[in-house]
Amino acid sequence: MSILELCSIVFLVVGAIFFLAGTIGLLRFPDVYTRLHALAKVDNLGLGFTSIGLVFQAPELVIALKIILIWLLALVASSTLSFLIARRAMKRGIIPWRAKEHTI
Amino acid sequence: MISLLRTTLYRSMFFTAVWWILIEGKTDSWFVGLISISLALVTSFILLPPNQFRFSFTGFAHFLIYFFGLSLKGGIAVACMAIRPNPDLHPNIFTITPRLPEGLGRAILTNTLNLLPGTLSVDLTLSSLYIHVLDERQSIETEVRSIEEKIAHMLRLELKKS
Amino acid sequence: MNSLNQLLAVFILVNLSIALVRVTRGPTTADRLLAALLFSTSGVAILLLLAYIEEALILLDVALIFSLLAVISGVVFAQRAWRTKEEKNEHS
Amino acid sequence: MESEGAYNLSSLILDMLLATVLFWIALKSLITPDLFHAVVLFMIFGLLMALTWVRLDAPDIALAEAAIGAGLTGALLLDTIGYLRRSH
Repeated sequence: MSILELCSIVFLVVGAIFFLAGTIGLLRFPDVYTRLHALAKVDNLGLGFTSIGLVFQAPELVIALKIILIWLLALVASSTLSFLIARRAMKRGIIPWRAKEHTI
Repeated sequence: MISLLRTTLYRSMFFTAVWWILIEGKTDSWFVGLISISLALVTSFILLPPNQFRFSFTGFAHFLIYFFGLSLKGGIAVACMAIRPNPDLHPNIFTITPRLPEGLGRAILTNTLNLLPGTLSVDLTLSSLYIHVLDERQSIETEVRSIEEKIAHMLRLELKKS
Repeated sequence: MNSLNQLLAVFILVNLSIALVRVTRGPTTADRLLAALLFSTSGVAILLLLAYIEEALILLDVALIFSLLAVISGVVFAQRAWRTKEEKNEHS
Repeated sequence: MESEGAYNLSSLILDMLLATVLFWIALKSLITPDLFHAVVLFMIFGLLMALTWVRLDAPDIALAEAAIGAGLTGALLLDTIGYLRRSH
């Protein structure tokens, strides 16, 4: 097993752990805003680690660059989308959950 | 005039590189590529007129390194918060007056804060930026200010006095 | 190497399914639209892994389309679909 | 490609899971009373269908399904719902 494959495996596994954490956060967090935190950020880190892990396996340079491009596009997409959803939810008057007032 | 020419050159180089990556280095569809690149160039001039900022590559590199470091740190913190048996959430909404001038700089600031774990920009008005944070005990203010400085360095903009 | 990729694809798909259950059941309308966000990350990751498993590089283009369409549906939702005041006092 | 001949366990699990979720989402989008919920479920169905086409070795149909089935139709249906709500 070469060093590249080892790097690839490490990155892929770390990415999968981040995906798992994002899902757990989505299941447990109390309101829309905190769920957006779990989904937009932790899942994005998972995607980042997965794509870096796949870059180590890439047969050509162009394909590695294309994977990086897809990752950047997904980053921009999720940041814009989470801003839009959060702003619309705020305008609709969905009140953010406060730790001081409630318990899980 | 010179700067306009230079902007055109840089942007067309960027779009050509993106197109080259998209078609995976093949050479047989250059005609479609030429049309797409020129359309993208026209669209970029409509959406983002030149001469508003000057892009700095060293500033971009600094911003990138800072951004990835911070996002890794925050991601681990949020992931720990999700996995822990008793999630210790202290969400709150902060209001911050951005020092960056309106336009591209503020848009980049909003999107960066959206990607950084722990902060979520909820609304952006002319005078202030509303941020929903997951843990109100950490120092959000200094973090946002240092991101602002990095962005201002990257685009060579001037920060307003707060 | 390929079997690890396959295992991870299954793992992310399981994650996606569990999250979908939560999202489609969500109390507010915004919760439901989180599914678009979910597909722009998890779906893209699955497609990238499948592109290596099946050795079909066209799947990278499918992944690009996924993340583009998430934006389109989200923008349409936020700007045009969710505008009425009828569910004003919904708390989550 | 090493896993060409043997249809191994993890790909079996992948396909079964995909089929189950697809069926469940399709059923749910048919029986739900809320129009908005139905549209969102339809979009999820389209995206999952694209993944299924990928598994069925038809990536070109997957491209078309993701672009037209999930994206365009979903956006048009969402717009229609907004229009219906505004006009009432």
